[in-house]
Amino acid sequence: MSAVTMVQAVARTLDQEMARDKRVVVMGEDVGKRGGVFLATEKLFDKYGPDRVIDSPLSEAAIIGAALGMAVHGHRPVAEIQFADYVYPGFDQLVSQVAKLRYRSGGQFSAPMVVRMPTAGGVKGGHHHSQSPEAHFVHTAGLKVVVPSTPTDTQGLLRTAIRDDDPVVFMEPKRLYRSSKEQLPDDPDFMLPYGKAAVRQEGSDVVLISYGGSMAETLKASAAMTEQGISPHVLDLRSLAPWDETAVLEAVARVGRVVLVSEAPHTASFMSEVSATIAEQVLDALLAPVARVSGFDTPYPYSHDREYLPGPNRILRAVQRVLEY
Amino acid sequence: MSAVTMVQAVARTLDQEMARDKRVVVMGEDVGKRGGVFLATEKLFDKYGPDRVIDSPLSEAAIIGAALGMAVHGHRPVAEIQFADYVYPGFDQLVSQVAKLRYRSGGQFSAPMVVRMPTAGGVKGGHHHSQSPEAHFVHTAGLKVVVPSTPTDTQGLLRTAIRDDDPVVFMEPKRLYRSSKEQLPDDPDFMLPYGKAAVRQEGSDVVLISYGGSMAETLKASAAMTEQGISPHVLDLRSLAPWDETAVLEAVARVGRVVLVSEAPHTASFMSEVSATIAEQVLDALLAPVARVSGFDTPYPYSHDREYLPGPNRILRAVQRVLEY
Amino acid sequence: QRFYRDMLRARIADDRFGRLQRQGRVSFVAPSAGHEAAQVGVAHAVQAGKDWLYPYYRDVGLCLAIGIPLVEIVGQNLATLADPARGRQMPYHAGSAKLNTFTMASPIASHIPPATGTAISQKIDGKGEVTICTFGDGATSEGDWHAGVNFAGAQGAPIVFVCENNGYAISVDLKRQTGSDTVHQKAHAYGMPGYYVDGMDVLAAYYVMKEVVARAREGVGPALVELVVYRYGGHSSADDDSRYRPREEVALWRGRDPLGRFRRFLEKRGLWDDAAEAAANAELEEEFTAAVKAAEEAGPIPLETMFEDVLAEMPERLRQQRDELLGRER
Amino acid sequence: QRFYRDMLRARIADDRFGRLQRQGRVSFVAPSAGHEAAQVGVAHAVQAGKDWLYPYYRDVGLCLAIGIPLVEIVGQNLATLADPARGRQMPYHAGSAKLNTFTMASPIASHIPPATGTAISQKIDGKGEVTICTFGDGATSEGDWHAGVNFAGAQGAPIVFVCENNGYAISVDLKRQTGSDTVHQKAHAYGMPGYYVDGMDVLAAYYVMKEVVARAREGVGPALVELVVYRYGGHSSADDDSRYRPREEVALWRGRDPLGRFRRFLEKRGLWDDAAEAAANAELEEEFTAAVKAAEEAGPIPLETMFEDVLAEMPERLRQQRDELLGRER
Ligand SMILES: Cc1ncc(C[n+]2csc(CCOP(=O)(O)OP(=O)(O)O)c2C)c(N)n1
Ligand SMILES: Cc1ncc(C[n+]2csc(CCOP(=O)(O)OP(=O)(O)O)c2C)c(N)n1
Ligand SMILES: [Mg+2]
Ligand SMILES: [Mg+2]
Repeated sequence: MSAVTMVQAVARTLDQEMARDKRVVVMGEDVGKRGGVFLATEKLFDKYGPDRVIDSPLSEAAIIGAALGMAVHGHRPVAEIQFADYVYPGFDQLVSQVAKLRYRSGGQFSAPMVVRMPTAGGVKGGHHHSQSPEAHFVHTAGLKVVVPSTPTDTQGLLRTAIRDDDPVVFMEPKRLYRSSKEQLPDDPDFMLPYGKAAVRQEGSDVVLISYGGSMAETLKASAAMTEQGISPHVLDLRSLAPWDETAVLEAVARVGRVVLVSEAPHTASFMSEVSATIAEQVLDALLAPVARVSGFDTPYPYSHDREYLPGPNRILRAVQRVLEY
Repeated sequence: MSAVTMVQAVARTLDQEMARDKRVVVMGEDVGKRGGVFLATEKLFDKYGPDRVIDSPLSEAAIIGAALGMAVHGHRPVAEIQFADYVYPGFDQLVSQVAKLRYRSGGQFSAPMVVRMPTAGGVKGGHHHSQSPEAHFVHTAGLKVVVPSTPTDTQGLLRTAIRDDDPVVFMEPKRLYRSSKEQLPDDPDFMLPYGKAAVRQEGSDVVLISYGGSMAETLKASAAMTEQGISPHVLDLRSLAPWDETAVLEAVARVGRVVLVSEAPHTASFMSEVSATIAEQVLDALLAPVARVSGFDTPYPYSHDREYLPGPNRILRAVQRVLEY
Repeated sequence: QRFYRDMLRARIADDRFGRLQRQGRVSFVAPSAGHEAAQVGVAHAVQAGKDWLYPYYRDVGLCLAIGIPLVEIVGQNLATLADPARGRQMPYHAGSAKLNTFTMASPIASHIPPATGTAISQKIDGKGEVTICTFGDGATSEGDWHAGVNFAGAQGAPIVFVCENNGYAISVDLKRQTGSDTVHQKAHAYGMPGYYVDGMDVLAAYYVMKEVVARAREGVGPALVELVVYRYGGHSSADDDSRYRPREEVALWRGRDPLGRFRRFLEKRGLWDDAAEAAANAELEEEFTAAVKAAEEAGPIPLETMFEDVLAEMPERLRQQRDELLGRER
Repeated sequence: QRFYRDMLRARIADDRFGRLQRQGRVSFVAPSAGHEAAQVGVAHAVQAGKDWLYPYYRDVGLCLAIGIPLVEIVGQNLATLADPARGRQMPYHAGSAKLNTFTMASPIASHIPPATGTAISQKIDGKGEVTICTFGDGATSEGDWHAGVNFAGAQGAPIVFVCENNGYAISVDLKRQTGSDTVHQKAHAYGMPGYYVDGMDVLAAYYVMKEVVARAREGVGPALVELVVYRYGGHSSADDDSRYRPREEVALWRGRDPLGRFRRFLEKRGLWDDAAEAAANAELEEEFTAAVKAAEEAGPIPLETMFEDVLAEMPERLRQQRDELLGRER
């Protein structure tokens, strides 16, 4: 098959899984005839009809909650939240119902469901089409959180999520939706495990750790560094709950210098956990303090949203700091 | 006046502020005749009537959202969420509307309001009467977050919050509501600033940092340490956004060993930020890795909820680890 | 008689749990006295084990009447291993996978959207299953309630929403709860029929529910049934209802007691008498005593289970946290 | 003529913003053509500067007609310093403290509970102010919509909820949105009156709104008004409505164009003619061109403002972040 973008990889994987397993249904706002506002569910309505491709009312609580009720009854819903910023009206359903069902029922009930959401910024969407809310999900026991950055990872991880017996929050960086194309594996059962970081570049001077949308800027920065004769070791975490502590701690223990890159607001973010864990676990291996390059502690702005994002220059400056420390 | 408990300090401060400023109104579920399920608004209904003590419908979105609309129109609402666990149905109002109003309007509108909520565990309340959701608020730009641990701090900080022109999430550790009594200052304008930690004990061997409900166990542990000849320096943060980085970094730089105590779930919590910041800012002063004693990464349990909380023994074990490192 | 017996059983359980609470053996109770006719009427209108139930905390009578073993309910309230949910939640949060009864959660109305999802799933499967979802009058104000009921209306899902309207949400009466005089009229907003029923008359509750459930089963779509009841006791063991309810009001409603009314009905027809009453009482009190004994003998919840059932497989981090607590760390 | 002129002004703004968007000078537009009569009718029923408005993104015509300067609207859409909100949001998110118009936010229906709060505040103050809150048909499905409308009903607050029902929420038609055939009937659930109005007839919209606003001002309580309209264009510049709407349907509704209908009405009475039309067109096009010029001359948003207005005082951490970005770190 031809090379596809990330959003096409989503559509293709949904199609393959729906064809494979009748229990898989898609639900959300405009996922039907419209094919989703990003076309992540394009053509599915024509192929599978209104029972399996459900246009929901405009309510994220209805989407996430109903997905849970369908999952409990034997379906495998893949719910779409139109933008990650709009998960909040459904937040109670996600944290109070979905995340806690297995636990509170003593394992009598579980929630095999996926909640997909386009996430992150860089598309001139202002506050409410640009946020990176992953920290809220990672802090919530009972949820798995995945944030791919390539079409192939998107397929491999989405398939794993759809076949998972636990609820998965699947965050798709919208500015990467069409930024690159890849040939997807032919294997109809191609799956990737959670908690395994991808090494995007082998290196020995500094470890760069990122995920999702910020991988784009991180790779730009690492390319620039390589030019300058600096050798970065680049990790793409791919999943945040669980996250690959082993790969991170090994790399940092070996290299001794690390820069964490995420566009989510700096304070109490997922990267705070990574930074804390590194210093708690391999303190003596650190040749310089962990550096975080983050989104700023403001609502996501409309003007200058490119400056808001941690760009290559900010990453390079942080790398300089840890190298010169 | 006689010594009062924390919950009485809340009621008294609300009474004093309502008497002082007609714009101050109280709103929430059962805050009227019932006086609040914890009696934090006792007698206010009889004294100020239904226009200023408003029994809301059973909807946290209505409570938080309506408080915002009243604030914008010139009132100063103090909204009560019956339990912090029930903030989630109003989470969209809090993060999408309240926190972002000043920013998105370019300062044309602001939200002078307080959202009070009994928080944390230890009262046999199970998942939904015990959670510590502060990390969600601290990660949200545009909110101030306060968590007192004594009646006096409660009065001083609540008054500051009520007179503040920005929205404040005021979290009251319910297991401390009646655990101790204090004589409150007579000064009707007694206020405490945010971002100033209280030194609960001066010491030189290890820094213990906590806040809110966990201060109780932290002080037990520090007493036990003192018995054993260990000298702990104990900080009560009191507010989390902003939090007192200066006091924390100074103490850690001086002592070199630190244990962070919070009952919130461990991963991507507020204490992750504190741990990360410490190691990023004063790496070379650390004689041992930062240790975190946290709630576990599970939903808050009903059985064994005392074991779930970071108790004195777990704190002492962590202190041993950092001392022996 | 089955109806009466089930109501008596609920009343006795309510009374006995209250005593256990005052003895400090149960940490919390949500009194259900006054709700029995509604709950038993609903229970007998469903096909237990086939249909799905989304009840709420006050539904002890409903859970018992559809067949959840008393020992499981007692085990849940005492948090022993007799609880199929392994003591994870506070009392009055039952659930049973065996009986398709969704484990309750405390956040009011948060079970409504999931109930709708189950009904949508049932509609797709087309096996003639129905979902019953109960809640109080206060629950109707929550956004999640609206989201769930509206989605059911849009999908024509086979679900019956049942409001046990006791006129209060803790201390807040219906006037301050909503601008509408009744709950059933809210059905109009969702294009579904609403029914207004005396929920302290078990026959009325039963026959209306039977009819409405049958229609849902035929595929007519969802409905909203308002069962007017009253709670005799406080909202919970933590409540003092004298702060907000006049005693005369409570007395007035007690006069309409569903057990008393139905007993008189049965006695008129010679289907019940003092002897039957005494026998039933003795037997049910005995059953409860035995259930408490059995639940306690099942044993306490082991500490390590605190770390289980978060996900199908225990995450590595959580395993480390468990080992640390249990002193197993290497 | 004022009505017609305001409708024409809205139509021209819609057209010109569309062109600016295609030229890449505006990043996003939400077409309002077809909504003019509803928006202008509402605008003229309120006391601008006294009453409070909670509009939604498609209300360009409403914002202009109540008196928000065109240059501010253009400044907001171009994100220049002519925007009183300092370019903080994407286009079509206006607001004005001067005109008591709550700055819009993208999350659908999230402005409903705040609107109710303002109305409750107005009721307490007793100065005869009223709040008007507008939204689309899709918004009625959100939990926040229900929470806000229900609270207003319970409090009898002076607020008029106005639904600009164009039959679609992006691609989702009302059938899939809700089980009710109309929006106004939802008022019944909250104990308030509902009104069903042709929103493409500016006089109908105006007179009904005038009446309803007057009642709210007298203290009769809230109401829900459904103004039936249609959007001619796609949902936004990012939408392709041909995927879900038959062209015939669009053509049919265009036939009921509010401008055409009202123009014929005025012409019959000799209050309007081709000359007046040409003059008005020229003048309004000119006004828009001037507004774009003025908005652009106001200048771009300075980078450092990105860090302002998070709180009244900039937090220390944020100041450090700003200094680092601006290369000011010591
Ligand atoms: C989301 C949420 N908010 C608040 C509460 C606290 N609370 C528990 S029960 C209750 C009242 C419920 O009243 P109603 O729905 O009428 O049921 P009833 O108890 O009268 O049977 C409240 C406010 C809660 N459990 N969940
Ligand atoms: C909470 C939330 N969910 C989803 C969206 C994405 N979205 C933007 S507009 C829209 C449709 C709104 O339809 P309607 O309320 O009928 O207003 P209209 O655009 O038709 O005027 C949707 C789903 C959003 N902005 N907010
Ligand atoms: Mg009730
Ligand atoms: Mg619409």
